[in-house]
Formats: sequence, structure tokens, C-alpha cells
Amino acid sequence: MINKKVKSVTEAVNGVKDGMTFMLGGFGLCGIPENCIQQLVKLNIKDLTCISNNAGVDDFGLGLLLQKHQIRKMISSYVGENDEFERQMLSRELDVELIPQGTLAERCRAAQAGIPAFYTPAGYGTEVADGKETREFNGKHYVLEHAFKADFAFVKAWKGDEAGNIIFKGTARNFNPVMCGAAKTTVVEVEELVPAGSLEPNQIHVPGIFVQRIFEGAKYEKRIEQRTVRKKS
Amino acid sequence: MINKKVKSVTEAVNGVKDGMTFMLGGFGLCGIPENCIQQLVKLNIKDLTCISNNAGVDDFGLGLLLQKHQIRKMISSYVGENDEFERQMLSRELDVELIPQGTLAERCRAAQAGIPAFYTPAGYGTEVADGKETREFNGKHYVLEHAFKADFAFVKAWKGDEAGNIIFKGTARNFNPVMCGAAKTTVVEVEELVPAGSLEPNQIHVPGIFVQRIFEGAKYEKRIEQRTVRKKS
Amino acid sequence: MGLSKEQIAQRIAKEVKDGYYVNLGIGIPTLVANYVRDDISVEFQSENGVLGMGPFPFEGEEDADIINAGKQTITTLPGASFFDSALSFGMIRGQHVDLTILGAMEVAQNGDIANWKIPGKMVKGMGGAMDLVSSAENIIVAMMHTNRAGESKLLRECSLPLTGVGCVKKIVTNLAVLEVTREGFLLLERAPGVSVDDIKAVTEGNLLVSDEVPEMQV
Amino acid sequence: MGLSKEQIAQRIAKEVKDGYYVNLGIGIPTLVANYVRDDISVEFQSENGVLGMGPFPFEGEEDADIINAGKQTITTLPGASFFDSALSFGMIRGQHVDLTILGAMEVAQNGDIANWKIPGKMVKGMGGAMDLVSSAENIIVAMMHTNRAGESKLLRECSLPLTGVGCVKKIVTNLAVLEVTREGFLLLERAPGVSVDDIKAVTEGNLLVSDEVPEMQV
Repeated sequence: MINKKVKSVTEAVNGVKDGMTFMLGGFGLCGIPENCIQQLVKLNIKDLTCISNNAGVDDFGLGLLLQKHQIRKMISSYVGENDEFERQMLSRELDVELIPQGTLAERCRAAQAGIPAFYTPAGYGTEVADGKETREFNGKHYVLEHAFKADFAFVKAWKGDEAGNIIFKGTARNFNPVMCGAAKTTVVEVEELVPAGSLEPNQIHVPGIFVQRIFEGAKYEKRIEQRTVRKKS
Repeated sequence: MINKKVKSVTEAVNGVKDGMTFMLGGFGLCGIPENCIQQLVKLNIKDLTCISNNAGVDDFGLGLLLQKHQIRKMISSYVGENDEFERQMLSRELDVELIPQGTLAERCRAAQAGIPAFYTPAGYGTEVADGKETREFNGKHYVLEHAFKADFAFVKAWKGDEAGNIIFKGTARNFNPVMCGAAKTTVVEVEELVPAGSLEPNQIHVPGIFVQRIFEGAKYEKRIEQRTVRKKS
Repeated sequence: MGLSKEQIAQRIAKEVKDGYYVNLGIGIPTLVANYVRDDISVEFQSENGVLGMGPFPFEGEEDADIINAGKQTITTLPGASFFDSALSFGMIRGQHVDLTILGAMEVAQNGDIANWKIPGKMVKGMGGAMDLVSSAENIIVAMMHTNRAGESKLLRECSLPLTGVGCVKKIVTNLAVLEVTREGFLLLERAPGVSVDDIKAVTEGNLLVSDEVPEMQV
Repeated sequence: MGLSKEQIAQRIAKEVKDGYYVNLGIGIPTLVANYVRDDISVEFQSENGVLGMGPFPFEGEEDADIINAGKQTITTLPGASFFDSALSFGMIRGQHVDLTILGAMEVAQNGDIANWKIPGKMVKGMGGAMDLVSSAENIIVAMMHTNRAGESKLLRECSLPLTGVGCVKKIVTNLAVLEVTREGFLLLERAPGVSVDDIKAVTEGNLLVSDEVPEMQV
């Protein structure tokens, strides 16, 4: 067993620098690497490019990095729910590249799996395809999209073991698995870190080979964006 | 819940015809759809194209279809361990297309995921790339490969539920998950079929949306090709 | 005039057939789930990674880790599954989802749709909409017939940046049910109390009207 | 003359470093696992879908569902995982596997490798070899220095159909350890009792020899 455990979030994000490109898991505020984000805020590194489906809210998630003007560019599919984001985007302090959600996921997966480029129908005939190669297969039109390149992937899982194997819970899975191994260094924070051998080998969502560092995160807030409930009748 | 359960293997393979293209899961004899194969033998349909990593052995797996000359073409990565196969191949009764194993897996996955084509380094500079488009990305050479098209995918899983959700055991997983939904109709046979709701939603390997028919197979032989053991000392 | 949002959802629910996997967009489409007949089997997919969504959770039972694409807390039904975003869009792109219902700002008579961007205004992003509309074989748009300025949203050509080309098959508005055909919008049904002329007046795109246009049953 | 197959495996085992994920081909490479130092952490991947392979099972404990790419029954160690073929080749293609050790029929001095096809003979297929050699950054070939006819397998150019181009970094044969360099095969080590001239005599490709070539430690 190759041990991927690191002692702290400090050690986990070791090597992050100004100007780097990061991938960050999560959909909305669900399944985001809370501890890593807080550490990046603390380190105050700047000029970051962040590949993340969303951009957090004003006072949580990637919103915390935005507040401190640490992000130069966001690559996302949807960036609502964030006033400071809007302000920086409209004032052109922040560069924003919006891409289809499935393309975002597949470009991560391509980076993970050593596929340099693939064709997808998403965005054909729209401004998303501007300047990109398009091609017809079996009478349907497709756009050529490329694998992402990133320095770090920050991933949040539910449980993990010291070998770096991880398991997700519910829809907190989302982009996290496809970002593992899609960057030069993959850092995973988990709610519970267990010894190697504790997880059933058939149930592991992402094998440890895609993970360089793993640690147990502290004090998960797991904020709910849209608490929607019904009354017991 | 959309119920995918069919009563028998007869019903499961309903619609198979001469000249069709099938995908069949399994690596060697591990994780092969034993019941479906036996039924295809029984139906004696001919001129089949089979996409399967291997071709079975003389008296088991796809070897059974070969014995009855039901297969016109095999698309595989490795076809050793089968004398009848060799005879038919050398006598040109059987057409064989050999492709790299990772390309085989990815072409299935592409069919499943609506990716018409992708680039892979496998086979660049070899006869596998003959007549195919090649392209350089970041100084490395790649070959353009296309999604498979198939009429039926025959898949073997360990457990499944009536909604078509399935779970695999050990290395019997192999090509089975990526063939689900990669053909017009996906037929899954399982060792144990349970009611919907019995499987933990986080542990499902392939969601039922990729499966059209599911049934509990009978009398699994699960033959071992290379029984390799050590003595207790 | 015409249907309420709930009634639009109710009418669209009739398009949901037994055995369908359905992806519902945010807004009116979300309401469709409430009106699907309970004697048919349907599963709802949400592109953030869940199949087999159930109703909202009871108060106090919500789980931050179980949400839909609208970021709302949800529950799951027996037979549900969770998966990652790549597999989720594999379902969508690979045409395993049978029906996509989503909102729109504009639909053109050739089936083009615009629903993600208004130049000059804050752009929030397309989310999964471009993947959905470029992949689905069966797309129904749920929207009001006109925008807030009273202008038609059913056009000869979209004026806003496109989300997808030639993909919309059917449109249900507060006034009408329409099918996208080669010649334009074919008027299939009128909302109760709405005349063909009412619909003509607010349909900029080519409208095809047969002798008798039945009233919607909602 | 030179090393036994076990000794070749033993020598290659020294190339396996702490923290490596390793894919072992069929034949001599499989033996390497037996000789890796037990004070370092290494995990073995098999392309049919397992990471963290252990030794062969005890008699009576073999499981038909748990095999390696050579179709042999195996066991797994704590921290092991199972996965599908697409993810497995994602590991390989995505260069997450640190070292690939495989056999060859021929290696050319530019790093080309041929190991899957002899025209006119029964062709069994390339299996995962083409994916492995086109992806791995670190490839070691384990083979005999000559074929059964006594002819060199280290050539100027491969005569057999290629498996991959310019990919082999190191070769360990029964006679020598060689590195593939821009100018040809650089002789790094001699097998015990084997002279530089012995090696020259059976190396058809360009052989680069420094003044002193140490003997292998096996």
C-alpha cells in the first residue's frame, strides 16, 4: 500500500503558487473542498485560474477567494448566486469562461484518462463553438474539445483510506471523481479517513492511484443553498 | 421505478437476428454472460459480429458460438487459448479485427456516453493506425478512434435490482460496465436479482437507465482459465 | 390570459410516458413532476448526479449532500442511484434520457433555442442546457408565450445567443401547445378561452393553423 | 550464458522504486513481483481492473472473479480496488502508472518495440500492450538477448510489425542492462561472467560502450 496520508491541510496544499490553475470539485456548495479553500484564502495566493462548475456564494466556497481578489479567471458552467462575482465580472477584474456543464465534466475526465481531445455535440452552432473545430459524424454536428491542464485538483470525498481510495455520498460526488488525477497533484479531503483495508475494494469510487495527498478535514459546514422541504401531513 | 426485469433468458435475448453486432462483456472467461451466450447458441443465429475482449476457449464462452460457426467477425484485443478460433481465422472463415484493449474499452465507453470519436495514443505508428487520422497534441501523436455501434450488449453482473441497477464483483467487472448503454439494447444477467431499493444508491456501479432488460441467470459455472495457487506453508 | 405556470406544467405532464427517464430544468419544468400520472413509471434524472429523485424532504430531514441541479434539497425513491458528472452527462449525451423539459427566452420556428444569455446583462452561464439540447431527441420547452415587454418569444429567428440549433420539438406556453415542423410552428392546442387570433397576435414566427384547433385539457 | 529468467526479474526489481504503481506483463515481468524489496511500498496494477494485487491464493481459496491480466487467480492486499476497463486504461493512458515492464520480440535502437505479431503465424492480439507502450513514461523491456535462432533481438530497426514507437527506455536481458539513447543502446551493466564482446556479438543495433562496464549485482 502506498500511503497518501498527509497530516494537515497545510501539508496538503504545499506547493500552491500565484498564477496556478486549480480544479475544484463540487456542485453549488455541495461537495466542495471546504478545508482546502479556506487554506488557499489564508495563503493569499493570487492570479488563480479556477476550473469549477460554480463559483460559490458571497461568503462561502469560492466566494471566499473572490472576496480577496485571488482569482483571475473562472472556468465554469454556471456562476449565479454571487454578487461579488458579478461585480468583478462586469468590471472586468475577473475573466470568466463559461462552458457547457457536460463539456466541463468530460474535459476533466479526458485529462484524467489521457484523452487529449474528443468530440461533443454540446455548443454546436452557438458561440461556445466559435473558433473551435467542428465535424460531422453520422449526420450530426460536433465540436472538438480538449482535455484540461491544471496544477492542482482539490477534491472533497466522504470517506477515504490511507491508500488514497475514496468514496462519495449522494450528489456530493458530482465533479469530484473526474477531477482526481486530472491535475498534476490531486489533493483529497475527507470527512473520515480510515486505515487501508477498511473500505470494500468493490465499492471504491476512485482508486488511490489518482490521488497524491489525502487528509481528514475539520469542521465541515456543508451549507445548504436552497433548503426545500415539505411539511409532514 | 422503471421495471427492467424479464422472466427468462428467452425473453432477454428477444429480437436477436442473423447479421447483428453484439457486445459481450468479460475478460477471458471472467465475467462473461454465460446464460445469454448459451441462448444465442441455442437460437443458432448466424453471421454475427462480436465485440468482446477475448473469444472464449474451445468449449466455453464465445468458443461455443465459434464451434457452430455463428460468428462472422470478431473485434477483440486478444484471442489466444482457442484452437477452433485459430483454425477458422487461418482458413478465413472468420474475420478478425484486433484492436488495443484500451481502445476497445474506450470505444464502448464513447458509445455509451455519446462521444462519436476521440484521440488515443494507442497504436500510433503501428498497423493499427493504418488508414486512420492521426494528430499531434502537445508534441505527442494520437490516433482518432470512433464509438462502436452495436445492436445488443450482453452483460454479466453480480447483483442487480429490478430497476436495472447493477453491481459487479472483483475483476468480473472489466468491460461489462462500459458496454451498458453502448448498444441499442442492453441485456444484463445477474447472479442475484433483488427488489428495487435493496441496493445502496451510492454503491451502484451502473444505473438502470443504461439497461433495458435484466434477469437472474442460472447455473453459473464461472470457469477458471488459469488456476494458480500457492501451498500453505 | 391563458394558463398559470402550474397549468403549463400540468399540460406538459401529459407528454411524459410510461418508462421515460426525464430531465427537468429549473422553473416551470420542475413543477411537472407534481402532475405526472401515478399509474405510470417514470424516473427523474438531475444532471448533478442522481437518478430516481423523489419529493422534497420533510422538514428536518434534509441532507446537504442530496440536492438537485437547482441546488434544492431532495429525496430519492427506491431504485435511485448516485453518480458523477461525467456519467451523468454520458446519460444525457448518449441519449439515454428520454425527455428533456426546459425553459427558454426564445424559440425559433426551426427549433433553435436561446435561454442562457442576454448581451449586456449579467450572464450566469448555460449550466447543462447546451449538453441537454444538443443531445436529447425529445425536447419540450415550457415558457410564457411572450416576454415581460409583451413581445413574442416564438420567433422566425432567435435574436439572442443560441443555446442549441434545430433541437426543440414541442412548446407549451400559457396560450398554446405547438409543434416545431419544417414549415414553422404548428398550433396543436389552444389554452381554454384563448382564440387562434389571440395566439397569432403574439406569435412572430410562422404559425400553421388547421381548420379546427382543439382546446387543451388541463 | 548469462542470467536465468528469475535473475532477469530480480535485476528489474531494482528499478522498482518506493511509491511506484507498476504494471507487469505476462512472462518474465510477472516474476518481478517476487523480488521487489519489502521495505518499499509498491502497488501492482493489472489492466483487467485491479490495483493492489497480492500473491496467488492458497489452494482452495481461489476465486473465479478475481484474476489478473494473465487470467491467473490472484489475491488482493489491503488498500486494493477493483474497477472497469475504461478506468483501468484511463490509469494507463493518463500516465498514472509509474512503470510498465513487458516482454518483447524485438527492440530497436530508437526505442521501437515489436511484441505482438509475427506475419504468417497465428496472431493472438496485442491485448493492452499498445495502450501501455504508447502511454507509459517509464518502460522496461524484459527479454532474452537473442531469439531461439540465436539472432539478436536488439536491432537497428524492428523487422516485425510494431507495437509502439520510440517508447522503450531500458532493456534487461540475460546478458545486459541497456538504456535506449539518441545514439543507440547504451550498455549499462554486464551479466556476471559475460564480456562486452559477448554482448557486442549478439547486438545488431548500435551499441555504445564506455571504458568500464560494471557487472550486474543480482
